[in-house]
Amino acid sequence: MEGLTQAENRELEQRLQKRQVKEFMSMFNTMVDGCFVPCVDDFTSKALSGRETGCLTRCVAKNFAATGRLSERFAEQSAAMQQAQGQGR
Amino acid sequence: MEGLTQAENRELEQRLQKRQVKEFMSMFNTMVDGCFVPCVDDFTSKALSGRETGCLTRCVAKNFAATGRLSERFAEQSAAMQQAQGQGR
Amino acid sequence: MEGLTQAENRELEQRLQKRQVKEFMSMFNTMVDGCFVPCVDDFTSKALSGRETGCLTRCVAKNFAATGRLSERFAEQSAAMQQAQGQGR
Amino acid sequence: MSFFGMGRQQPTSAEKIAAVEQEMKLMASMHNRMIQMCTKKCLPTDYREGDLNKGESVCLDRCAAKFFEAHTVVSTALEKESQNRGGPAAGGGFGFGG
Amino acid sequence: MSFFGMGRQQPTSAEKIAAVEQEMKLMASMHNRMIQMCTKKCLPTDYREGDLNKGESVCLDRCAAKFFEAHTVVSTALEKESQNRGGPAAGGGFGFGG
Amino acid sequence: MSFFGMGRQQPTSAEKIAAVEQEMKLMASMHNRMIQMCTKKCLPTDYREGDLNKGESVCLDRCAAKFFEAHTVVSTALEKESQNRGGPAAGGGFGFGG
Repeated sequence: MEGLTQAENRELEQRLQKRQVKEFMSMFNTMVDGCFVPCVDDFTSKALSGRETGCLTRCVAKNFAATGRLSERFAEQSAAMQQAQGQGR
Repeated sequence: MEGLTQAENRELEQRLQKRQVKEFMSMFNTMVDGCFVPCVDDFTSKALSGRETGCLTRCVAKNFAATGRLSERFAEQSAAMQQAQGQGR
Repeated sequence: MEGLTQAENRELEQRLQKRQVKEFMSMFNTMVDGCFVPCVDDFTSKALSGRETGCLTRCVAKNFAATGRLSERFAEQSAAMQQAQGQGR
Repeated sequence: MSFFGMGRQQPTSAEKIAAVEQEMKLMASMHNRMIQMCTKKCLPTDYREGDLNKGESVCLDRCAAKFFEAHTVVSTALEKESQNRGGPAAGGGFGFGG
Repeated sequence: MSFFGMGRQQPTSAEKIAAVEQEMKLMASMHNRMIQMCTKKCLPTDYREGDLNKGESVCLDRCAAKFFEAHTVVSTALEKESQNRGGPAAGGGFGFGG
Repeated sequence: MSFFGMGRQQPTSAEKIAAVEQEMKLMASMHNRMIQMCTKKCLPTDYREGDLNKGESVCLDRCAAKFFEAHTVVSTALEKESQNRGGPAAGGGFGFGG
């Protein structure tokens, strides 16, 4: 990380940890909202139906897998992008 | 609040106040956007029509009531959740 | 800016600059997302088609023009609003 | 500038800066939301041309005016509701439509 | 309060305040998202009347209960997925559904 | 790292950390938005199965590639517009597609 001192790196690391907690909570919230919308639609009862619970569970599983796959692609693409920028300069 | 000193509590209270202003502004903005979308659709004039103004007013009234009702449910549910967690431990 | 000292104005200016960078990035991101959704829909290939690229380019041009026009209206309206508030008091 | 409560006698530098900054955030948010709302209302999503045509331009102008007016209507309505039922805003105005 | 890692022995004031504040942000976000979700699910958008009618009120109550329950279901499902495939959450709970 | 303006000679620690942090926020935002966009484009919302099938996986891969490419196209287009009409970005690049 281009010429940061040790103290600066430590400070940075702490912020990164905070960022990760935040990212993680945001991922969790996105998952709840993104699965609640398509899966929960029946308000004749106040408890989730078996169908709704199943839909939520499958929705989480599929979105979790999709997030993992997209994260891999993201890592590859941004590595390629940085390399291309390095050559461009 | 589990073992905070008085000074810590004061600092916390100040942040809470800032948070409340923020929450309130965010609620106001959500209300404007959420009512503008369904109520304002006629761009043959630059002034709101009577129908649009009426729709906005009823939209605010209904969403205000809904927010109040949901906040009560939220308070009940989170109290129940905390109690359940307390027993689980 | 009602009675700020020079030092306060300097501090404020620095924050404004940070805000502008943030605003600008947010505008860029909104543009990407807002144009990606309507323009990119064909996932039979991993490269953008000519049609998609053209759509993205026109989408940016039109939204850029719209943003400029709306910003002018915004400046006029908020000036009028402040004047009206000044008279109201 | 009224409602970010500078109730005490002598606001500190940090408080004054925070108040001005808050006001600017407010305007920036309104600006961004107006752009989001009005481009959605006025621009068709097929993007066959890159230029704003006459109809779209007029629509944007009217939408901007209506968005401001809607703030006033919502502010007034919210104040009325708060007074009736004693909601979070019972104390005062909303900075718009005053 | 468990997972905002006060792993070390003596948290500083700043850390304690940050932890409480974080907990509150979490609840505020959940509150706001519940309102957004459930008003969308339960209120028709024609706004012919300004009062909540019976059907809408009951729908809101049930939606609130289901939103909480959905947090638990999602939390459990996400934990299971993380353990299976070693995702970001492999280490522990999600603060819900514990 | 170019455009977060370290114009002055010796950036302080706080400035250096802020610049790195800013770069990370940027990447995190792009990551999150890509996930949001591409899951919406590629996953049907009936959730009859919990596994990604072949078609969905391929769609996600292609969507990710197109999302990156779209950043470059938008960046180039925005730069062109800014130069033509003298917008906010008249001065320089957008950190993408350079």
